[in-house]
Amino acid sequence: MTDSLLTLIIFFPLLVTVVILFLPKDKDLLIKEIALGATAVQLILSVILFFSYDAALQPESWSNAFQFVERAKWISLYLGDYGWLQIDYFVGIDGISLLMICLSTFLLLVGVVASWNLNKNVKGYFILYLILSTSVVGCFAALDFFLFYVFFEFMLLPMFFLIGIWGGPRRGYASIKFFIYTLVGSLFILAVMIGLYLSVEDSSLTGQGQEVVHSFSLVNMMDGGYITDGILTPGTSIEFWGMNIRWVAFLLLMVGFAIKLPAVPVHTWLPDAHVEAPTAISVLLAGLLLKIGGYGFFRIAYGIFPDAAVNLTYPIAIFGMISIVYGGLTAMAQNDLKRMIAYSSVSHMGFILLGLASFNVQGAGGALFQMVSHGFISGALFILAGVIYDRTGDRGIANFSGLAKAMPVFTGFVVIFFFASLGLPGLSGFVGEFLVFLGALGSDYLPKWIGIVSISGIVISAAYYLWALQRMFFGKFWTREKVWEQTMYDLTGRELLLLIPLAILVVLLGVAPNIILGPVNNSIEFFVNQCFAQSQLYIAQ
Amino acid sequence: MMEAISPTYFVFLSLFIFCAGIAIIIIKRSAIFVLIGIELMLNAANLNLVYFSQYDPGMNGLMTSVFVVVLAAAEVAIALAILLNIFKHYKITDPDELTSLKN
Amino acid sequence: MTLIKTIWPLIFILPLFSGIIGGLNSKQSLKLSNFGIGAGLLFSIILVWLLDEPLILEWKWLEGVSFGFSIDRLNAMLVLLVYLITLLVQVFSITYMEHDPDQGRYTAKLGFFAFSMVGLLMSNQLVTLFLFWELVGMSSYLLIGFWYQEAARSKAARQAFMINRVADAFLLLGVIQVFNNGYATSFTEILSSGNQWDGFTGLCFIIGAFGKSAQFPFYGWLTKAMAGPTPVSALIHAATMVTAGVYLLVRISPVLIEWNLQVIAIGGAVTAFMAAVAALTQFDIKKVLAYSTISQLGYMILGIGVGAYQASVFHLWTHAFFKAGLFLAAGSVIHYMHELDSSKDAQDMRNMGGLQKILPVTFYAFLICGLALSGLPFLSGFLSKEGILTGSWLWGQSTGNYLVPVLAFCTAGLTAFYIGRQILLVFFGSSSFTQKIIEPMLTIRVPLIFLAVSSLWFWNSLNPINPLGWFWNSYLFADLGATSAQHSILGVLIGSIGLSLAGLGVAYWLYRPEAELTQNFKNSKEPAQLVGKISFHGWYIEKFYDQIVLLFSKIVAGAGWFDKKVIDRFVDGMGVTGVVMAKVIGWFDQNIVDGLVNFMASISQLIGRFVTSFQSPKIQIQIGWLLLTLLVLLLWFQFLT
Amino acid sequence: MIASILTYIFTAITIAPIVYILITKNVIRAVFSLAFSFLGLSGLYVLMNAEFMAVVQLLIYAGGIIVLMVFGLMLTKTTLNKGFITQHRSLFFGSLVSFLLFISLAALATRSGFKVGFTEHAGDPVAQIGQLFLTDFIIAFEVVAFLLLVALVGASYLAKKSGE
Repeated sequence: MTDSLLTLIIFFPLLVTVVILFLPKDKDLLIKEIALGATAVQLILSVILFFSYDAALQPESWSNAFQFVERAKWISLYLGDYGWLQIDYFVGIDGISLLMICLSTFLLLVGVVASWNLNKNVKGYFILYLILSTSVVGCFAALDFFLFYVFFEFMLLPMFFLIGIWGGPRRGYASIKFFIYTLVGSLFILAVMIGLYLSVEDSSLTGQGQEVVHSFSLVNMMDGGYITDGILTPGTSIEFWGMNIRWVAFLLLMVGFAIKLPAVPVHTWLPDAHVEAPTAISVLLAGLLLKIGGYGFFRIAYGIFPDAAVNLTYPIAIFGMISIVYGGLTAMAQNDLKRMIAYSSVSHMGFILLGLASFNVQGAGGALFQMVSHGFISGALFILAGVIYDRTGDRGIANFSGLAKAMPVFTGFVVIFFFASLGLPGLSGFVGEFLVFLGALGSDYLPKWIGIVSISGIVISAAYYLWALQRMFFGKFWTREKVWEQTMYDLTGRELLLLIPLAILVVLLGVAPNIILGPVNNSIEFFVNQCFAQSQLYIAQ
Repeated sequence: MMEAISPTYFVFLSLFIFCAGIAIIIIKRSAIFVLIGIELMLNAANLNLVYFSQYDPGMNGLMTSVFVVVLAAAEVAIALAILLNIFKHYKITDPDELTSLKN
Repeated sequence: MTLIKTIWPLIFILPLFSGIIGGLNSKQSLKLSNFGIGAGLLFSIILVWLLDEPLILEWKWLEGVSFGFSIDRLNAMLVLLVYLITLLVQVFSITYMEHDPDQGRYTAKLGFFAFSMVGLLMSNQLVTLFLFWELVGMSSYLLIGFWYQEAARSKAARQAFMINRVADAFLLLGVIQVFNNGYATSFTEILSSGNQWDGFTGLCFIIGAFGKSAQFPFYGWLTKAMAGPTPVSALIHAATMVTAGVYLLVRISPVLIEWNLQVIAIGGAVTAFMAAVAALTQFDIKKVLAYSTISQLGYMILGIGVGAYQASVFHLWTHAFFKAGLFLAAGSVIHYMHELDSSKDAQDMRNMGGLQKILPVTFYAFLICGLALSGLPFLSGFLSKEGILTGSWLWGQSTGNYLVPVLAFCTAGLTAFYIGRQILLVFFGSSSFTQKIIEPMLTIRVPLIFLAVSSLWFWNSLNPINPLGWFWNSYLFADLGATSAQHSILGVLIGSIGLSLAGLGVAYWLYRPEAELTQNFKNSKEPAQLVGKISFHGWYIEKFYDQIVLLFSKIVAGAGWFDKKVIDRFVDGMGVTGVVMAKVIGWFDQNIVDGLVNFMASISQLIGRFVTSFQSPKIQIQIGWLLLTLLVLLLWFQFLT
Repeated sequence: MIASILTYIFTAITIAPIVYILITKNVIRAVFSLAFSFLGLSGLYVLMNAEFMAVVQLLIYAGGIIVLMVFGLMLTKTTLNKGFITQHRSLFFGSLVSFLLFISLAALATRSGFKVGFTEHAGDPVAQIGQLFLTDFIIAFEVVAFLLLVALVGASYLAKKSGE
């Protein structure tokens, strides 16, 4: 059963989309139930995956670091003197992608429940939704660069339509901006992909003819299956604007994934996309799509170019720090609740950059944990923002005050998730940040002051969260429009059904983070040590 | 007797006529001027042909220029007929306004 | 005994249950949760009595980071103290909060506070300590902002949390330094291994402790915390939460290096003196007590600094009792004034006076606890303060730095003065009130009586004069061995008694009922001259915070000279930095970074428009371009190839 | 010697009216000056011993085409005299293009280096032309004939259609 589990998880939603296609358009409830069923099955499968994942595996090289590996020949063309072009459906997971898959299947289920009272052409919505879920999970499991890129691009399409059609007033501008911004990012990745393809050969298949068989498989790229004189072969002397070509490739990847992450200079698409996206979609956008950027750093940028990564830790850490501080400050200036949460996500994503740049086990573990915990917390925060938006159609922080009087249970959840997000210990936000600080201050690549300045980040995040909390929830009950006062009823059953599991998860991960970090620890340690060993090897060449 | 005037003289002359024809086509506003311009360009070509056919025993240049003249005549006839039609329909002869190809 | 050994971690979960039970049915919530806290108290008494060697419970929280609790004598005793005071405060608040609509939420929050406080006291690993440290901060935020309807109270709560948050950031930095430098990460190891920490880590911990115990730079938040209900102030801001800083310093004092201890000593002394001066001219009954708490905390920190940490623990113990007594007595006064007519500010001493006959029990409790605070012999305050004064005197002699003992002695005098002033103003003088209400027997009187009696001397040591006679001394510090063979120096003894008597005398002379000062005290305004102003505004510490925020925002914003009006409109504590600077960055982010993206879009539009102009409908233009391209082709092939 | 003087005279006769056409805004005058320039041209043809061509030029161009144009002009003008005045447009662009073309083609011409071998013609050129028409150029001759037929029928049909 477990040999084709991964493919099942990836393509099950696609099967369900085919089923939905044949349903008549007006059977809204039936479509919703089917979608709910599909994502539920996907979650169960990923839970099975989680428990049958063998945590004790001590891999020596990338080729046997992955489990549940499935490989099938997909495209192989003979390109004359360029040798064979070999692209295969190569899928497998290690600790990092395991956590990402479980997070994404859980949030997809939350997304379906969150979009329950949707009434505008439901069929189209859920078809795009399930395509999105396939591509997201596929992206996390892909081990072939080409396959990863296909899923990476495939994710943009449904997202574009989901924001573009079901979004808020300025959805056109936001969705186009989101689409083109990420597309430009993926161009950089495409460039590096082709460079790598030309300089990597799959030794196992060369036997056919005497020509070289080029391949896209990430494992080869990571394990150093380079041909002697390839462009990106380690130890190349090719210079590009005075920098070693491998460093340039690494920087291109950084920019590509930094747009997705988003890191500060290239983050302006996130607030627009979030403000305009419907609640369920912004939960997915914050929960999953930002993690693809982070995952890209882990798997591709740091996996294939560790030598460049080691030398560039300082600038990356600086960018991470700027994201944390700058994101926090801009969040303080927002007067739309959802925009504030979007900017706080930018600030939290800065931790991932910082964690990775510290290049040690705590830092990488912290970055990974931060990705998972941010997925849950920001998902819940967007649901909460959605609650207010559904009731009044407005999210301005200045337009409400004293909501605690009218909606006490809602305020309870807001307090929990606000404090989780600002990093109160005992909730999951703190663990990620604590490990990243541990890594940043303890790493011998980074100077101390970077860690100290980013610690000020937790003070800034406390400032804007509490300020919003006080302006919106405490004080006398008042809303800008008189009519809203009647519509401010407390949380409905459906919303509670969403928020309670998230709250439990956030507290559980805060108190006992080892539940998810334990099994994944070997792969993180292997990831860091392998990167380090590889980088020394490449630098020596 | 022709040596007194070198061939480049005639080439320059026909070139001048040719470029004048082009200038007229582009500058003038009336369709008739365009026709005039075309005539000039054709004549410039003929001038060259005729001048060089002197040195050609087979007189090909001359023959082609005759054909050119004939064709020019036919062409002007057709052009004017079309022009009349356009004028009938639009009441204008300014090539600028003739922008739509409908009906 | 073995049963205790197995289920002792239960002790800190109990209040959480009682809080949750209380929270559910809000009507009798307070009565219900008393059982939970009472059970906790009983449990801790048994624990203190039976405990012989420290019990440790640890499990792996993260890779290389473990999560652990431990009970040894010191924190067992403190846990007992916390439970005792919480029980008394809850009993008191049954009447105090009886007409408050959401008592359920009040009990839940109190339960949550007790849970996190006891958790803090019992945590052994530094990470666990930090976790509960922040939870205590959060629960104090929730409790201060209990009456959230009034914007001022919730704002005070936010400012209190923010200032705590700044200090906690340093504490977090210290904890991470400990991990990275490989020092011992749990108190038990610190006690045993004792390898000295480097100065910077020590300093981070000190700043963290100063933040929580409201020492010099950070004590602004404690006066703001008075916005919470009075029982809360009694519990949190007198007896338990603020002593967390002292507890932490006592725990890590073995590993701190020399200059760190000096920083503690001087910091404590300076705070004690400043707070005592500030308490002289206050009008609000709770503000006086708040400043006196800060100054007593200064004493405890000073004690640790000079090495007499036994005396400071003893002072912590006694201070908890008489300060809680003072707060609860003030609470019953406020309750009475509130009942009388809720229009006037119930906490303003100017419209109080002559309550002696009206609230007899409150008066006697206030009197005894007040005298204990001022350090008169035959009362608990005297014993512990004596220990600290002798410690500071000896320390002064050995290190030659006499600033600390001098400040300590001045504060002793000032304390006596301001508590005397308060007693005279509130209870003596002409009583304009007639209607005599009898405080409900059980809920108000019993806790007051208990606290007043407990601040007498015989609870603590047989001989009323000798500070070392503390019963618990042998229990607590037997294994550590008394560090310096302390003996009470006659000179210090006479000095401290003299000073407190002098303080009381001056207070009586100035504020005796018929003195003209008391006469026009009713309508006295803010003191005019400089010294009075400094004291009234608490050394302008809150103004000082706003100035830092101002300065910081100016430097960071760097946008020219902000005119005063703009800044004043934004001045609301922490928000100022963010708002002014964030607006600039927000605008910047919107226009520049975002603008860049839109600019790219408009360029492509521009090019598009330019290119289309070539395909203009005019025929002649097209002919022209045709020929031009012909020309270009011609030139290309002719000249360039 | 006379020939060169005659050549200069005839080139002057062709160039002057062309320049006038360039300048004038009046269509009628332009058409008539075109006729003059054709006269000049036929003169040049005579000097190039292509008498047949000169006659043909005079006959067809000066006679036929100019007359046709005048007819066209007269028919398409609504009001007397006003309709003939036109404006110049994108003067700069047109002159730029033609001038550039002139420059480059002239440069081209000078670099190409004509080799002129002077051969005297034997016999009567017109007869030779007639012979050539029916020998080497027979196909072209027939095609042109057919084309002329089609053109004229088409033109008359178009004109007729506009006639009703």
